[in-house]
Amino acid sequence: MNQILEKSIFEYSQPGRGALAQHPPGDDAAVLETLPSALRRRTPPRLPEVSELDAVRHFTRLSQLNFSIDTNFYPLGSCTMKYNPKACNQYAMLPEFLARHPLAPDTQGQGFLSCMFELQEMLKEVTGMKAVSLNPMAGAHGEFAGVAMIRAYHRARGDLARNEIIVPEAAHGTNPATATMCGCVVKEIPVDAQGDVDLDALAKAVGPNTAGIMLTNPSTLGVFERKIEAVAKLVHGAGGLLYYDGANLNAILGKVRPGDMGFDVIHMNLHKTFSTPHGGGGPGAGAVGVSARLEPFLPVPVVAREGSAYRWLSEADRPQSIGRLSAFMGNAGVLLRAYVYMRMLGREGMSRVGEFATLNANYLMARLREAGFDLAYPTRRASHEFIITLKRQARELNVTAMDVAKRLLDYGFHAPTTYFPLLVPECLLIEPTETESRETLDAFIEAMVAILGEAQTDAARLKGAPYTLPVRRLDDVRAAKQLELTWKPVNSAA
Amino acid sequence: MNQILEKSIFEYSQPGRGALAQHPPGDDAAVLETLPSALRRRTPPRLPEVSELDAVRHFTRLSQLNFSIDTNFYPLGSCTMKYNPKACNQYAMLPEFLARHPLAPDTQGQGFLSCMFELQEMLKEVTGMKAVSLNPMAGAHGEFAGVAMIRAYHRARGDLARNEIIVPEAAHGTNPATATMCGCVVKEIPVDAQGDVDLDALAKAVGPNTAGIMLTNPSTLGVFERKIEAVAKLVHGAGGLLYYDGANLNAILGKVRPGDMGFDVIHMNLHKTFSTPHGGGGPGAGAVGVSARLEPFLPVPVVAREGSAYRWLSEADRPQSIGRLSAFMGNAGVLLRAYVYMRMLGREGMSRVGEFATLNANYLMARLREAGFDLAYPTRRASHEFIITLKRQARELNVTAMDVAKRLLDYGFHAPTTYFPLLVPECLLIEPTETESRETLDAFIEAMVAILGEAQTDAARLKGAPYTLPVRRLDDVRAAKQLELTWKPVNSAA
Amino acid sequence: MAFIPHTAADVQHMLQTIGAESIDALFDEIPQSLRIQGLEGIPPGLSEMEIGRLMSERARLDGRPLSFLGAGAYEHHIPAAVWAITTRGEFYSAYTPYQAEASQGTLQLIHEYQTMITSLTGLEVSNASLYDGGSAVAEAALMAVRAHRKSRSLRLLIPSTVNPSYRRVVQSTAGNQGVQFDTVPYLRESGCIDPAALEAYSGQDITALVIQQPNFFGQLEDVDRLTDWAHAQGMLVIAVVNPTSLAVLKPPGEWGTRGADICVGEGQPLGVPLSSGGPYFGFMTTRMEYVRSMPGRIVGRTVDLEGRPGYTLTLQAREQHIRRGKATSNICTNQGLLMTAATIYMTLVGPAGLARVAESCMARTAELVSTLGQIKGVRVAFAGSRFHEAVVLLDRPAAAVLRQLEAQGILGGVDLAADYPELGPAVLVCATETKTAGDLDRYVGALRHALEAA
Amino acid sequence: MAFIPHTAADVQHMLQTIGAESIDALFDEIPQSLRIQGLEGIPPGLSEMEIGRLMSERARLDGRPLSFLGAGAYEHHIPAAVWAITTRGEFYSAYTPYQAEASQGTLQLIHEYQTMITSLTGLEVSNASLYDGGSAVAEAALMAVRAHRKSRSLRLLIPSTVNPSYRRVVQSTAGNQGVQFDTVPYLRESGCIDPAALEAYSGQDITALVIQQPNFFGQLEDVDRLTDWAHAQGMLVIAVVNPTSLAVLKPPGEWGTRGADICVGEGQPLGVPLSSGGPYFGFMTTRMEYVRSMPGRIVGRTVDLEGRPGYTLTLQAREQHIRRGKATSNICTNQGLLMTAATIYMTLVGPAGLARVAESCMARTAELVSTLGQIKGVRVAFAGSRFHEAVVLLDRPAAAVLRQLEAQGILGGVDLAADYPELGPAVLVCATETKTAGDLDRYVGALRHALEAA
Ligand SMILES: Cc1ncc(COP(=O)(O)O)c(C=O)c1O
Ligand SMILES: Cc1ncc(COP(=O)(O)O)c(C=O)c1O
Repeated sequence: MNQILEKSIFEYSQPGRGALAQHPPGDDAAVLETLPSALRRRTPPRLPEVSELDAVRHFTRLSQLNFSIDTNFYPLGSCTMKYNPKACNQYAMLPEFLARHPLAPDTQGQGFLSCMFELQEMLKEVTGMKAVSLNPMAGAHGEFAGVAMIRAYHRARGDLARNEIIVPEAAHGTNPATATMCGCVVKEIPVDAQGDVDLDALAKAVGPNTAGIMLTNPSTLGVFERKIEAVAKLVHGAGGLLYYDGANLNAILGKVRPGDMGFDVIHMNLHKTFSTPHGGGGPGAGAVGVSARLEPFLPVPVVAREGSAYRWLSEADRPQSIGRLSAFMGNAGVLLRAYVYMRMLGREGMSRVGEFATLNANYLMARLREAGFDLAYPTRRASHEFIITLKRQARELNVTAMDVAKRLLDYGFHAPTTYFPLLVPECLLIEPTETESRETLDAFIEAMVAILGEAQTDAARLKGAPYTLPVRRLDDVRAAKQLELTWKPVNSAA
Repeated sequence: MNQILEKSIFEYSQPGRGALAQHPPGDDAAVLETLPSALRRRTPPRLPEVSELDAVRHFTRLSQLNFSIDTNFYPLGSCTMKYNPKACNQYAMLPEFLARHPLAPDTQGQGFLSCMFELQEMLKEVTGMKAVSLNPMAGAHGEFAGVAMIRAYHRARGDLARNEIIVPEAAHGTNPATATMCGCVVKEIPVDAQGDVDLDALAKAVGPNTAGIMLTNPSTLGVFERKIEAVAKLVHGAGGLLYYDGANLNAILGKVRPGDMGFDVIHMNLHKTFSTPHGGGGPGAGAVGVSARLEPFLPVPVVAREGSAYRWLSEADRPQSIGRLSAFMGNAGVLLRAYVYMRMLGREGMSRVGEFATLNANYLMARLREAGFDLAYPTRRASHEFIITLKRQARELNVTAMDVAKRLLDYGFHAPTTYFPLLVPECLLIEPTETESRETLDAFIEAMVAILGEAQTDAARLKGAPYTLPVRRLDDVRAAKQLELTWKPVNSAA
Repeated sequence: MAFIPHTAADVQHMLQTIGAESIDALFDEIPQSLRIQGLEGIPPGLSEMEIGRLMSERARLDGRPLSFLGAGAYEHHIPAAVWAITTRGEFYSAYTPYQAEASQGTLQLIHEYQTMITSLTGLEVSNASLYDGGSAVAEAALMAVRAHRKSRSLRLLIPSTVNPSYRRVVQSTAGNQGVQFDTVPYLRESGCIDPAALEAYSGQDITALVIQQPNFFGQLEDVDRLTDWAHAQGMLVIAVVNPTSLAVLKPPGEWGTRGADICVGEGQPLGVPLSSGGPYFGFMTTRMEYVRSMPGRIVGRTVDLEGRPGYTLTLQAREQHIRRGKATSNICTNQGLLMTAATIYMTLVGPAGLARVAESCMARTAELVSTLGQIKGVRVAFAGSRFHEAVVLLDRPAAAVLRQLEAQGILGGVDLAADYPELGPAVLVCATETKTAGDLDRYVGALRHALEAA
Repeated sequence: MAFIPHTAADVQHMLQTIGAESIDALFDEIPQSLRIQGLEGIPPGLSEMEIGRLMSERARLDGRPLSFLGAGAYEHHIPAAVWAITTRGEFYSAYTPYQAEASQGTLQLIHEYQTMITSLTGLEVSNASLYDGGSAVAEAALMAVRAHRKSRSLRLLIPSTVNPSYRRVVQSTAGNQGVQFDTVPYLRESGCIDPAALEAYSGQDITALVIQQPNFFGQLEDVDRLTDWAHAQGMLVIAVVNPTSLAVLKPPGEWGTRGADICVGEGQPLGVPLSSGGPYFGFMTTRMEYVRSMPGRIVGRTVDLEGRPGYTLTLQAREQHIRRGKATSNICTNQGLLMTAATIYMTLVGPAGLARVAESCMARTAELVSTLGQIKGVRVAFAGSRFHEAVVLLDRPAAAVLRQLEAQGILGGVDLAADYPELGPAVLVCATETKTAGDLDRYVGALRHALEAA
């Protein structure tokens, strides 16, 4: 990683400079005279005025300031930071795919549509659901679709009171946020000491207002929810539906399916389980799958095969649909990447994902426990991830999970997820994924051991970390207090 | 730039590991039984056995250990390290161009051939030559073609004694090396204090054995050879031909042409003047241009237009050709990049190249002189490059050109060319190119000034440079004495 | 095994370390009854070579027609450098920059993006992207409800000149929270919001007025007057804009006396390929006073332990991972990579280049529309200024005509029959800077032929 | 100005600093009579958008035929990662690694390449690439002359089973130094070097014997016997090999009792696209004893001031920039980027993958040849083992048949009429791992049809 800070692109800018090869030919300025002057822009926007070389150099240098899968191990729990095959990118970016307009007729897109149809079919198979819509553009978007379908289902049955969504306290923030966004009321329930849902609490929580429950299994605690059948029975018995947050699907791919566990609706994070890249924040794709009773409510469009031809189904074909969640069809390019990935894995490869993700996590867990780290759920198997808690170190050595995370960066490893799930104090949620080799895991373990040693002998070293990155630890409090959200010509920082 | 060393790819390797998606499907091992056992390989080659992720991560990290145009200013004299437009790469790598087999019929390549034909035409225009062959694959390869044509020309005229090639002592190493490779004898002649060829020495050197002279103009001294017309007269008068080393064509693009100066044959470095990338060592393209009398000798193939169709001319069409210098047609992909670049520049853009390359060099020269650096040719204009000599600093401060070069790396700038041309002691040959902005030049000047200050106050600082790169100064002597030319399982280094 | 590095020896060693007999044993907490033995419905794996060939064949099926489609997604030139850099592994394969020190590249880039997009829209603060243009309008509606403390109506005005797809997305999204949308009709002559219809809402408690500029028909609304009217009524103004057009059109921050309050739009025109509809990105900017109501991530500049400048995610207390059920939105993963491409695009074209793009689009569309208007059986629907789209009316059902053009490799426009039946046979056409005079001729010729032939 | 960043203010300031009136004044040392005023013959500049469209149109003209061409350039699957990484700016836009400390990425990669290619060929040392396979054979010939101190003949034996293009390159290159090449004929039955013809050279002073394996016809030479014979005669042995084949064929370092002395070949099959003939790269390996006679760059491992390992160019005293007229070659710029691609390719396929590729090529060719041989009017030219090419003889002029296939989008092979007229109508065909059963069927069907039709 580059360690030299890069100045702002605006500091390269000079009035009148520009990458002229990027301008369209000719001069059409006269056309502006057709605009009433009240509608015209008076001062040009502050976009950089730089040469193409300056732009390329600036953004190339910026890129080097990042950790990424392509350069670093990234054991970020709940995020499934596995290798993103280059082939997925290359074949999703074939010129014809890139050039296709979203409103081009289906006849001018049979190649693309056939991929989408087959992707729907494959997603049904791996999840055990009956129908799939590829429309949602991220996990949270899929959650929204799912809860909206649950509501639509109850509404269609005249069951209008059901507006409560139950979530375990370990749930990801998007779960309660989604429930609210769908106009529901969130009810949190606790988990027991083993990480399983507290069935008594659940039994008390369900009732005539229950719209449904949102669960991920394995849960965000890194363990498989063993009482899932009982949970399903309780919720269904109370008239609610079960929502499956697919963020952790990687753990069970080919081993067990949400549909078989009794879930009614599920979203998948294709940018996790199916290896599309995270792109420094996105895009993702949050396809949703449903049981038969929810199929009519799926968001449009959905691809159908009719004979040997494929076509989009729209609101006209699906009058009960919750509607449209994106202007067009969702993140097509992401879906193509997932399609390529799934086809390359095939049926055997798909099952191996769950197996080796689980093997890596359990190996890492065993080795870290042996090295003196405390596990949050020491009696449980790890799923594809597990939690260590630094509560003891925090108390005894005054070293926090954040300190360990920052120090790991100096060792060339991205930090695990910190402080999530919220209910485990000083936690690190560690997910190695199946694409990492034993040697990489061993090197990570070595670093963790070294850091534990430092914590014992020189805790200040950790507090000051990182040391070898482009910047030392950043002042988040100042960032939120003195808001500098855009670049200003006069350098206002210290 | 990354500062953490990367282990060898062989250290990632484990028997039985592999990137299986890259294997062809099926199992054809049975076919090996058709091979006599004496012809079969017994032990597999030592290629790495790694996962795709390990490979991607390793080579991505390695790349980050490099300086490059895309990340650093690179004022490497004689090398014309200008911006390589991304468009050239993108459009040279269109799938159809990449997939085209070199022996595909001309009818399956009219698109490609039309580009090559137009490239030939454009190169004729910018150089003032009468015909062009795109065949040679680098500058030195073009030189070989040029000298071979000179020899073939004399031979065709029965002028068999002409086997001497004259080169000025400032010439690039490839010039004398080429002459030797063509079976010629090299005669070096001096340049005068102003950097021009010593005409008296030349007059003495030419004679009945003179095959020709190799010159670059502007010369490798960074100045325009002012007596070029007299040189041409002398050499032609003696029955010799003039060879133009096109490495410095960037300096005069659109201002003056080798053909008009009296040169009979010329190579162009498309990887310099026409901005194809250097690729960490290559590939290049060394197209040759000739006057009418040498046209019959051009290396094949050459593209011809016949009506609206294009076709390759081969030995059959060109019986006097010096023949074939590459298995197929040369570095087609590099030529496509040059074609795209030249079409984007167009006629106006082409002339601006010489102008702004010269402006940048003269600006840098003026500022560095002002800052206390000694110029090798203080009375001369810079061409697109110029030389400073650190002879004085070497004497007074015991600081060498190499020390300054290495220290510049710490400031984030690639070093200028050092110790070339050999006749200027402790020299730095500096070529900024036209694509760098004034701000970049100013930052370089600042660094040079700072380094001069360090040289005066703390010369040891320079001797120890670089400090901020992945390695400190490397031991070249040891490298040549204890040859470690391949990776060995047991770590044999200190 | 594809994408799995484990050798048999690795597996042995790891199982031993764990103390498990087999990999299967690691799944022993899963009720046996739920376990499956395989995924027979998934086809066998393909090598990269095979999938490459398959995808190339499928891509070829889709062809490369000459397209005059717009309606929210626009064909523009994309500099080669944009995706050459965007797909660098360090951008492409990085996660959300939660570990700021290890993500300065992405964070600084987002900060630069925020600077560019706020300047382009004339507002003060920006987030780091939303899913797309449609969902951005929906988020803006919800944000307006949160931000407008005085309005309790949960009612917004959304004219029919707003992209019908966006209106659908807004309905399916914000509708769940009980937000209501009143559709304001347009004037048949101008294709712009009917001021009289708007006047009917005077004095009512309405949270916000949505204004799309250029509107769905490509026509230019009288944004100053509309904005001032809405503000006078105590409504917020949500601007929905095309970013390319802002190189030449007045930015929402300057609409009327006070400027629009929230600005959103589809970022696709800024260097993002059409790609059948996504991934694109939604942008959103607003006034500083509403920053805490804004959904999505925001990057701030700060300093490190040694006082050096650096960048970090800030104001995270608005977001789901902190605020959970009370967050401004549930958005988590956004469209970062597309925002990255857009930032590089805006840098490469610069202010002058973006203006050239806008002018060229306007000019090509003006040329196309004026020539089409001369064909017998074709009429231009609306008078007034437009940007780079226009509605043309045909003398027979549009679908059949479009099919005829398609047979000649031309996508002649978007059929408005379903969304605007009142117009009769109507097609929305668009010509951007990518269209040459020859392209326009080809279209005009083919349309003339189609209308004469039948 | 495209690719020039200077603003008018910059130019002013810079001229002032220089003390020149105008840019033109900077050219005042050039004789006025030589100056030109412009380049009218060059067309006006195009924007990137325009050149992109032009190139796409031209590329489409070239089509994507189904190809069975080989003859020195082979269609193979190239993993997507190869060029995704090779075109990273840090590799793509770097210069030759003369400043070692700023080039550790390229240098280490070359060192890894040297390790791979020496192991593949079974020899000890490698350079960092030559221009292509043809020029590598020429360099090997010149190197043999330098390295073989005892031989003064300047004569080499180069069988007619060596690629005719290579033989031409060798002639045009080494011929200038007076090196002579005697062509050794092949046997009509086996398509391999005629041992009897070779025997005629027994006892003569000959510098080296060149052996291509698999030979130009795809047939496998008896390399052990040939090598031992040449060594017994005091000749050096220059091996010319296909790198893919070395996954399954005996490496030159193990030929005969002592092994070949110099090994060269075309690196294109290792991840380099066909691209109309280049850029490819030539590889060369040899014994340690000859390393100082080897042309081209070489990377060595060393240590830095602090004792850390690092890489640097070494043995530069062989090269033109140091040794000038006495250098081992004039080569300077080589084919570094292609060597980079090949290194990544070899890493991704690994030893097992490369063997799979080789086996698949052999199997597909065997299938093709056996089916073609059943067509009436087609005969397989040679018996014996082969790798992934074969000569088939037709019952009528090949050119016309190939044209018929071309009309159906099939490139049916390389016509040998010009180079091997003695064979009669003959075509060299090749099927690599990229060919499916369906592809082979298509070819066979089309050829059958062509031969029956006429
Ligand atoms: C458990 C869980 N649920 C939901 C999400 C939300 O998914 P997305 O970020 O794609 O919206 C995440 C992602 O971080 C997650 O880890
Ligand atoms: C003056 C001069 N001549 C010739 C050459 C040789 O060109 P190439 O490296 O392309 O063989 C160079 C390149 O460095 C050069 O600078």
